[in-house]
Amino acid sequence: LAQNARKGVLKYATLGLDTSDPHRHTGSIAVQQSYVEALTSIAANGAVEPFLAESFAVSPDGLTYTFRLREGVRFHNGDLLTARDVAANFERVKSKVKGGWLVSALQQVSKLETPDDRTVVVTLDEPFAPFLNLLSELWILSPKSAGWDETISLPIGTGPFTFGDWQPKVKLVTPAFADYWKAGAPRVEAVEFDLRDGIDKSLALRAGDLHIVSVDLQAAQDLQKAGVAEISGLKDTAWYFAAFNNRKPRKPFDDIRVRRALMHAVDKAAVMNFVGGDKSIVTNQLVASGNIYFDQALHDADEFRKPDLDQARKLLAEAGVTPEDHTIEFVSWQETHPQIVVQMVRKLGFKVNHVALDDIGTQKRLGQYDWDMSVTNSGPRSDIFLRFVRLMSDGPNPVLWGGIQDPELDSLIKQAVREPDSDKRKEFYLQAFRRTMEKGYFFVLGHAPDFIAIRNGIKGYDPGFTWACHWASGGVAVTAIDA
Amino acid sequence: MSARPIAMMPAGRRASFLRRHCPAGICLPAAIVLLLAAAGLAAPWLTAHSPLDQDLLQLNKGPGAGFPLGTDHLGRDILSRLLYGARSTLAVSALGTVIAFAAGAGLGLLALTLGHWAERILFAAIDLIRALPGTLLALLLIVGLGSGSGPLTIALGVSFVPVVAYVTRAAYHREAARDYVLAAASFGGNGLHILSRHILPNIAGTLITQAAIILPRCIVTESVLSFLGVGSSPDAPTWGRMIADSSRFIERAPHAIMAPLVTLVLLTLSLSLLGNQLRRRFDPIRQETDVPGPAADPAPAAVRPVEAGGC
Amino acid sequence: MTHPVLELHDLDIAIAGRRIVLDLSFAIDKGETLALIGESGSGKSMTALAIMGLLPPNAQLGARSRLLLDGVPLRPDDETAMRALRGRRMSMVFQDPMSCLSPFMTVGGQIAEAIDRAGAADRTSRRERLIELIELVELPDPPSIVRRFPHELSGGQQQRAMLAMALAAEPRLLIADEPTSALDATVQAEILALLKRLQARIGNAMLFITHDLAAAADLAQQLVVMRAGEAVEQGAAGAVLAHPKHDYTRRLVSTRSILRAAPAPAAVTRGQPAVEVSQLAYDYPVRRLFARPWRALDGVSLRIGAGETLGILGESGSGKSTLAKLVSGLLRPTSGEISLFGAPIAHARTIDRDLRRRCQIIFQNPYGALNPRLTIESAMREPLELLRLSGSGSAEKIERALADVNLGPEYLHRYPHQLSGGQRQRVCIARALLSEPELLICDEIVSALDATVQMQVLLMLKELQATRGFAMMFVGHDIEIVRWISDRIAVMHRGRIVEQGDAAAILTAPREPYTRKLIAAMLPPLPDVTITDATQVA
Amino acid sequence: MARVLSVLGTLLRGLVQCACIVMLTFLLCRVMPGDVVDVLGLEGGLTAEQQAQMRHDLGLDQPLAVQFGDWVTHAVAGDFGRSIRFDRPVMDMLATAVPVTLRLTVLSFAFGLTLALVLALAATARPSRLFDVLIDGVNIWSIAVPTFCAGVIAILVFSIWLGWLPVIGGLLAPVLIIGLDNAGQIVKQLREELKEAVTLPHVRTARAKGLSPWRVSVFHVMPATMGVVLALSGLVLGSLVAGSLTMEVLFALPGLGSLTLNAIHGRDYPVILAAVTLISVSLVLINTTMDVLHRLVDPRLA
Ligand SMILES: Nc1ncnc2c1ncn2[C@@H]1O[C@H](COP(=O)(O)OP(=O)(O)OP(=O)(O)O)[C@@H](O)[C@H]1O
Ligand SMILES: Nc1ncnc2c1ncn2[C@@H]1O[C@H](COP(=O)(O)OP(=O)(O)OP(=O)(O)O)[C@@H](O)[C@H]1O
Ligand SMILES: [Mg+2]
Ligand SMILES: [Mg+2]
Repeated sequence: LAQNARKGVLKYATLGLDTSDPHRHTGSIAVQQSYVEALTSIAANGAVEPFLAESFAVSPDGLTYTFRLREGVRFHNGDLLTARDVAANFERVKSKVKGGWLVSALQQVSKLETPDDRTVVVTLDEPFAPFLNLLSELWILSPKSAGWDETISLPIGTGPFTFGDWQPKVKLVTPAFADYWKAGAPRVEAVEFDLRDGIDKSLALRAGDLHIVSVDLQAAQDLQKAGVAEISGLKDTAWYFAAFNNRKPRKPFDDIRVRRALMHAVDKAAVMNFVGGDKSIVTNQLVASGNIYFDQALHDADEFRKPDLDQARKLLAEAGVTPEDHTIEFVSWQETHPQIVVQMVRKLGFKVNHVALDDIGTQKRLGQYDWDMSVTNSGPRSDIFLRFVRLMSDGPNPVLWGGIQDPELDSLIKQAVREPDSDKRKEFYLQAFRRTMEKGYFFVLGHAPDFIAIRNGIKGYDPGFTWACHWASGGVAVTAIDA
Repeated sequence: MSARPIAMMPAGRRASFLRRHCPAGICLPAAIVLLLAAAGLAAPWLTAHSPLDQDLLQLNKGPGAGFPLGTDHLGRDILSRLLYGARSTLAVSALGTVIAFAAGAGLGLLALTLGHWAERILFAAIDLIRALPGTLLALLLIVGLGSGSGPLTIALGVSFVPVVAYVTRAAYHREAARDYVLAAASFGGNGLHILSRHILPNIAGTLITQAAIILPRCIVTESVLSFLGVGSSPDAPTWGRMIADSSRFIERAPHAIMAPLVTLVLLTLSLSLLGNQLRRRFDPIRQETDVPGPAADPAPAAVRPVEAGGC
Repeated sequence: MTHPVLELHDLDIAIAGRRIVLDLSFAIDKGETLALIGESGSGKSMTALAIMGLLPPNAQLGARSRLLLDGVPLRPDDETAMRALRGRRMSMVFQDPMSCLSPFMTVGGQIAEAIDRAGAADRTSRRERLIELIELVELPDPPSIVRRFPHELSGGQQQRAMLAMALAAEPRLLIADEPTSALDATVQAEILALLKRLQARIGNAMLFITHDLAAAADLAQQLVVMRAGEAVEQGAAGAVLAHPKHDYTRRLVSTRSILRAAPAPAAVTRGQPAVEVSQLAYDYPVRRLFARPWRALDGVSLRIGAGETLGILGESGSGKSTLAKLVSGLLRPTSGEISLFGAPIAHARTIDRDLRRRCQIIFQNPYGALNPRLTIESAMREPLELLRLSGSGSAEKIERALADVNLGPEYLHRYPHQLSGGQRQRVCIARALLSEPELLICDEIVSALDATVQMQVLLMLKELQATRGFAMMFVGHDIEIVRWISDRIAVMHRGRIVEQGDAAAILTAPREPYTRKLIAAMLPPLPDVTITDATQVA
Repeated sequence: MARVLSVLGTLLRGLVQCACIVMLTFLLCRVMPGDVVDVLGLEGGLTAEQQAQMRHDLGLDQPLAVQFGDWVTHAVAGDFGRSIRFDRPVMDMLATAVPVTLRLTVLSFAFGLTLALVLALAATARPSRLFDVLIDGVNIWSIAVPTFCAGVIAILVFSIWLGWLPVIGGLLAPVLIIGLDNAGQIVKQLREELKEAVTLPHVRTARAKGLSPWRVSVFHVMPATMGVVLALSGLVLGSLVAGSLTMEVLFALPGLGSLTLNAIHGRDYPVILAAVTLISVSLVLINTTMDVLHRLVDPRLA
């Protein structure tokens, strides 16, 4: 059945692929899931679901995790997946890999046991709440993969597709894996991931050259109007924010009153509407409503919901600042919506020197801390911790948030991470977030989903929680092309 | 050979003063160029909108009341962007052209005047620039020097230096081989004297034509760089940026790209006409006295005026 | 055989509304030669091109004009009809062989094209015909010539190749448009002789265009003298030359005669020589890597006494201009010594202003020697300023200098393009004389001028020299002119001076073979005519 | 022999030029803000220490001279290293990119040159207002209309509205657009040149021989314009070597241009350097080839 039912090549274009070594990825992850899978995955509602592990259990102290592996899972080379393979992957990431989210998580692992071929027991030094979620990105590969000791050049995973021909920044072809463990999957002959930058994906989709693509709001609207595709969005939203230089703030932008005044000038609803249309949400938090970490009370108390220029001017007067005397060094990516914020800020009288740079240019410039304000955004994550960790003093790549250095904040986040109890954990995170607001490190403008357009005739695909193209309960494995 | 000199025009024909001194071939394009420049300067009085003001409820609106040329993808008034854009666009491209000429023609002439070795060294350096395609070079330079209108202008200028330098060199050598240059040298005229008195006036026509081509090409290159993500600052109303930005919305809002594009084509056309005309103006005599050079001079008869002989 | 080969009736040609040729009529019989002579721009070439149907696209033929080839009317504006005749019934040899032969094709290839055109049957017969033609025009070593490109031939050989092309079809009518004027005297004589012999063999009619009276007299039975598009005089060659009726023809004839009577040599003043040159060598620098520099001058030594005129004679490319530039300090020699009035300049970094003042140079091409953007006045003012001679009186000085060369003050505000070639050359002379030089270097200053104008300029120059007493280095390739003006002559060949000595002696008793060849090529003198006195010419 | 030597001389000079270019590029690379570690850390996966460690491992913290020396020693041995970004041999990446650009270059060059020649020849053979306007139009188009604009319009019309061409990877549209652009750059000069060439004395001689018009144009007029045609071709080809950057980006052609652009944006030094080296070497080769061809066509230059 499986053989005959497979039909067509699915053309998929969202994010790129940086490396053929799934353990060494440091960022964008939307492609590798098609050929490698993890013990867990994130369901469309954000919950952790079993994947290669058919079940898992956590000890009450939050220190011991026991995984029961699915039976009959085969690697692309035909080998059966065993507990030892899983342990080897844990070991490899722990010892060999230098960057990435997982590295710090795995530093906590003190003991790895494989009592039998299908059981893996992991013991941590101290409780680490995001562990299960983060494991959804610890891909399990056959230790026989070429380059295992250095850089894996030909990953052998268990995914529904196998790693085929890869041309960086051009394309990756992944042919279907006949012995995939899930019955009836995959349903297409291959997935061709388009990895090119700069192409107009929506036009290509309209011309029929692509099937599933990520698009911005304007393109999504066009596609909808043209009636060629259905528009959906990643279930976890991206959050948009304005940040200030927190590491080396310049006068007068170190003054919380000035920062608040600037925020009062911004019409969050207008910006968010531009970015996300009617799918956008105006709020002041890291997550959107519906997420368990969302706090309704805090949301309701958002004083910046509506622009208030009078209030802004009042605050500026209080701080003794004449806007006309100051030029805001404003940094952003080459996106459109920061221009809207810039224009709103100008209304207060500030001069703005807006520098829009390519990704790395922005990164570098922000890292120099010679700017005042920036507007950027951050995408879906498998765990809330990955949002908070960026606000920590020694967190990875903190520049988007102005390089906050606040021991108090650090300790609140650490407490949250160590807290096995979810209610208490939520409370710690909330406290931490409140602190950022009080200090005026950055202000959330709102949330909007990253839009995904699915061409008519593609069946069974709906975007998941993150950018992942494949997860236990959905994704490219169950996607079919209607003739 | 081709057109007869003015001296040969039938004496009876009388042209009006304006016709004679400013024929349509020069007046019209010159008027268009000046108009565009003036529009840039007078932008604040010509339009009520600021080029930066956004009306987020009126994105990509076609021409209509309030917005004579419509709005762009951020709800900005295209007319005012076009007008204010004339300023920055013309400034950047003119400055780029000036840089290209200062380095290509200025340095080029200096080196040529200084002699064989200076020429070799300078042109070896210029060949370095020439060994990379212009756009790629500009791209590398901007990424290297950092964005902003300064580096942009420099990159534009530098990428056109080789063209200018080579045209200048060819024109210089053509001119330097003429006998009047030798004659001036035989009177003890130094390099500077020969350059300013004899060579410069005679190659000015060629240089002007070249400038008329390079100026619009600066604008186009700027738009290409914007398209590639390294142009001027994102809200700067330059024509190049406008073209690059609105190319994404060409289907929804064709007017947004047409406005700057048509203006650019108009400017280019005018400049090219103007360049041609000016060169012709500059060189009413050239056609006639252009002798191929001392070595190949077999048929001076062909370039001799008819009223030869007799006195 | 009742019809002449070519008949022209009332030929009118206009270009862009300007009449170039007016009411020209003549006829040429089989085996006969008609010479068309006249000043430059008088419409000789246009006439020839009209017959061939090769007029420029903007040219128009008069309505009344009738051209007949063997009694059959020609339609010069019907390209297809004319093409059928070209290269079969009539063919043409052009003035400048170098530029009229395609540089991209071997000589053999180009002649073969003409043979094909004339109708060659197969490869072998074409090859035979090719060799035959090459032998016919007396080119050496046919198999090797065939494979060469035009630039690998000398000017004379190029012209012979052109002739071979034109003769491929044994045409009824051969048009030769100044076939020798771009060639050296030695070669010229050979080509003319060849034309004569060929005509005797093939029996073609020939239209021979020239501005050289001697050549016309040598070759033609009939003569048509043109001026400004009109035939001012025509008839049997001997009669026209012996009794020129029209003023223009008379001037033309007398010019040649004046040259034959050399003026008395100038009294050479003893004392410091104006120029002394010893063992001079010059290499033109190369622009490309690994290329060998071109040695244009090698081991040249000479001396010009004060007030003396040294003539430099030599074929094109022999290094005459290079020598002139070196002596005037415009180039620095590779080796050797030059001293001007006793001051060595060969290796001096700069030449001081006084020396510059004392030595002036005039160039071959009057069209290039004046900046088209400067009025005559500013052009004349330039040397005064540069030589620091300008003062309150410079305006008068300039006017006087112009008057010396017979140009009125009305020329001051003209631009060069508003002057004729002769006038321009006179301006150049006036400009050179402004600084009252003691040495004047003239680099072929009359070669580009019409015969009649040439004489005006030469006479004037001689007169000025007589009053001012400057020394002169006169470069030229016309033996008669050089002999007429010089006291002594140096003959140059391939960058060397092969012989030098007293002007009369060199021409009457040449010692070197090259010189002898040069002299032998001089055309026989024209039949004696009544010579109006020299001043009447100017 | 002298001919060979002089060609070698030109080549040698060109190679020295390439070396300088590469050095300059190396310096430019290093003044570009950010490096590949920043790129990798972009998504936030790297802490400051991890980044420092990575830089150390990649040798990015060594003195420039050392890095450059290193690169050169390897490059001379034909080893262009591995892309730091993608950890693949640079040669492999070039090997996939070059054929794409080559195809694009050759096709659009052929089209552009043919178009220009045809236009210029037609205008010379039958002078008419129409051809002059056409030539001027193409010329102004190439000066004033950025190729990407034409590209966007072409995509809209031919791919979306008419559905004739694919948006991605299709060669036809970019070839036509670049070709037209190139034609515009050379057609005017070509026209002037031909205009002059038909009045050349040796062309008149050919006509006087009674040769047929096509024989005259092919064997006598064309060779005379070859010098200019070759020079112009060199110019156009040179600008094409980097692939037409914008066209490759717009039509998603994975050629040398996109590769270079991506490498610049990704601060992938080994790739930038290798690509720039390749591009400048090809330019030198093109120039030399044109030079040699010119000498072959024109026996006077030999
Ligand atoms: N293509 C042309 N367009 C306009 N005028 C021309 C053209 N060719 C020649 N003329 C003019 O036609 C006149 C006659 O020229 P033609 O070439 O017949 O003179 P020529 O007697 O052969 O002179 P020369 O002895 O110098 O060869 C000249 O005044 C010349 O300027
Ligand atoms: N600038 C130059 N570069 C290289 N070679 C040159 C240059 N000028 C002249 N020559 C060569 O030097 C040789 C001598 O040239 P020169 O001009 O002195 O000859 P000429 O005797 O004056 O000839 P003509 O009678 O034609 O004026 C020629 O073979 C010429 O080709
Ligand atoms: Mg003539
Ligand atoms: Mg000479």
